Amino acid sequence: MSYELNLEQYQGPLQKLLELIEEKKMEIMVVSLAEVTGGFFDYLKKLEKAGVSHSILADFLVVASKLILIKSKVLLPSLPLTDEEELDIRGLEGRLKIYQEFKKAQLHVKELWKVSPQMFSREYLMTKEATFYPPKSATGETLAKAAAGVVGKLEKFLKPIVKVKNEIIHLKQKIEEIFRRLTEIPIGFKKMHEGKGRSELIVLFLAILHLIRDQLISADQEAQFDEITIARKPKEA
Amino acid sequence: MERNNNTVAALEALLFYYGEPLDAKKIAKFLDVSEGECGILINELDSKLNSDEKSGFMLVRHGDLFQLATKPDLAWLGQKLVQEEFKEELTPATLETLSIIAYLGPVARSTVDYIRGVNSSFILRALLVRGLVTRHFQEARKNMFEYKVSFNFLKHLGLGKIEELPEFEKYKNILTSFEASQVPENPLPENQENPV
Amino acid sequence: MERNNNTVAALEALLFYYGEPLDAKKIAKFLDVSEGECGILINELDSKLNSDEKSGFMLVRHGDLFQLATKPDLAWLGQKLVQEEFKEELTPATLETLSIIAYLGPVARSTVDYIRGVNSSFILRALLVRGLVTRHFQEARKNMFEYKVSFNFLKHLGLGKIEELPEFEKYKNILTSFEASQVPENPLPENQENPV
Repeated sequence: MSYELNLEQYQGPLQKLLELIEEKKMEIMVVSLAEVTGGFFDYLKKLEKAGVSHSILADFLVVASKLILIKSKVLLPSLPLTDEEELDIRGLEGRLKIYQEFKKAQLHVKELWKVSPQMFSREYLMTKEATFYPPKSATGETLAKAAAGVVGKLEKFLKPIVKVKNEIIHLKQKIEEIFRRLTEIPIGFKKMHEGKGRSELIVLFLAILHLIRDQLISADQEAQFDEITIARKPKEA
Repeated sequence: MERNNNTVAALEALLFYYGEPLDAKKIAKFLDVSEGECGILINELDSKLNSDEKSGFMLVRHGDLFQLATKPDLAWLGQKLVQEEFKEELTPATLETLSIIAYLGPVARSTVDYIRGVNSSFILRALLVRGLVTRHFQEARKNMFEYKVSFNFLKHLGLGKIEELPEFEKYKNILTSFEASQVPENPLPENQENPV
Repeated sequence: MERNNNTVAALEALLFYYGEPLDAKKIAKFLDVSEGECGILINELDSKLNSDEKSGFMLVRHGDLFQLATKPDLAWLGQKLVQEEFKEELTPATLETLSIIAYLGPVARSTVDYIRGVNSSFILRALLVRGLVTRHFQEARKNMFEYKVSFNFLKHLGLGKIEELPEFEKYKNILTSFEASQVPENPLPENQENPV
């Protein structure tokens, strides 16, 4: 399925977030973002199941990673965030507000588009009795060089999709890895990401969320500020 | 070459031939007349077309630009002939992207991506192909494209210039009105633009 | 809206906007008049334009086809316009379009647009006016134009036939394979050249 078709069929991540927040009749705030994280991941999962293109999933994962950051901060207020992450959180809030505003601007364009124009002009140089006016220095080589340029650009345009694909594969591998590492004896989340980078942490968190949703692992938190512990669910008999 | 009242005819033929709007300076240079004379010719053509009931078109002025266009009472005819790309309904994604470009243009793709929260390279490509937006290199950064809505799109909306969009100022400044947000250079996985 | 179907003005507007030659049958259909009435309107427009010294154009008849064109004594205008409008050397975008037509031609505008990722109608028009490419209707789809490099331009390049271009097979194959793999599931709207 092509990207554009997908795009028309599914909502974008900001659109979905806004819808979730508006459904709950909440204002756009950090806390309400944390509130709708679950709903957002449900939607993400639905998209994955429907087999939408990797480029779309990538757009959702960018937002998802920010939501996880927000959710973690709300669950674990002691979690230290870098300045950049703080900005990210505020940024998402701001972006949603801008997105909400632009939804109103769209109505203007929609209305104007509907009204058929009253006057029509001609196309550029429409009556074309051709006058032969060739570029002096052009040769076959000039055209060949231009054709090489066209081919090069096409290849560049089509390539980045592979990169996105790799990121998704990375996430899938991570899920499998975590599942292998987990035993039925609970371990702390902190311990799992000790010595790992931020981006690794986000992938880890995403992976855990996936596993929880698939009901393959369970996560517990004794009290609000306690460590989250994760364990593999006992195999059902 | 004979000139005299033939020059009204030449002006008419020039505008007819060119199709797109032409500014007075270019017209004067082309017809080899002074700008003053050019103004007289323009007025003469204008009143000739207006008074001729058998004429199907008129002179339209947008600022300093002049163009021939069919008379408004013949709109029904144009609507029969209007090109497919302007007849089709706008899909939600198309409308969303077009609105952002209309109000914020000229605008970089990274900003469109930032507001929409999705990678817009494919939809931008589709809009370019459909002729609803145009792009050109930024002044400051020669390897970055900027997008704006096409002249044809404006014409279809019945706008002489982009500033005539409803609430233009409000939305034009929307990015700066939210202090918390900063448009990052490349907020999303970059699909490389096609450098021309 | 008042439908002044029977007026000469509507006929003039139709030919003005449509641009390409139209046959009497189609004209009658568009204006919603009988073919007899249509003939009368055509004669009336013809004599109106001929007798108006301030008019820059005339009705041209090729067999059953009718078209508005600039008057013969204004032919210098078209020549001058081409030279003023175009720089002698081709811009990168024009060269790019020309190379796609050269290696892939005869090729539809929608394919050129698709490969370039932008609307090429302006550039194609310019290439036509400069006589570097020609177009004709496709065999299979009569309402779609195909473009190819003009014989004059080939000669100018010093080539006997298009296949003599450097690495002709290579680029033709790459572009064709792109076209074949992408165009069928291409969700972009087809740009019809002429909305009839």
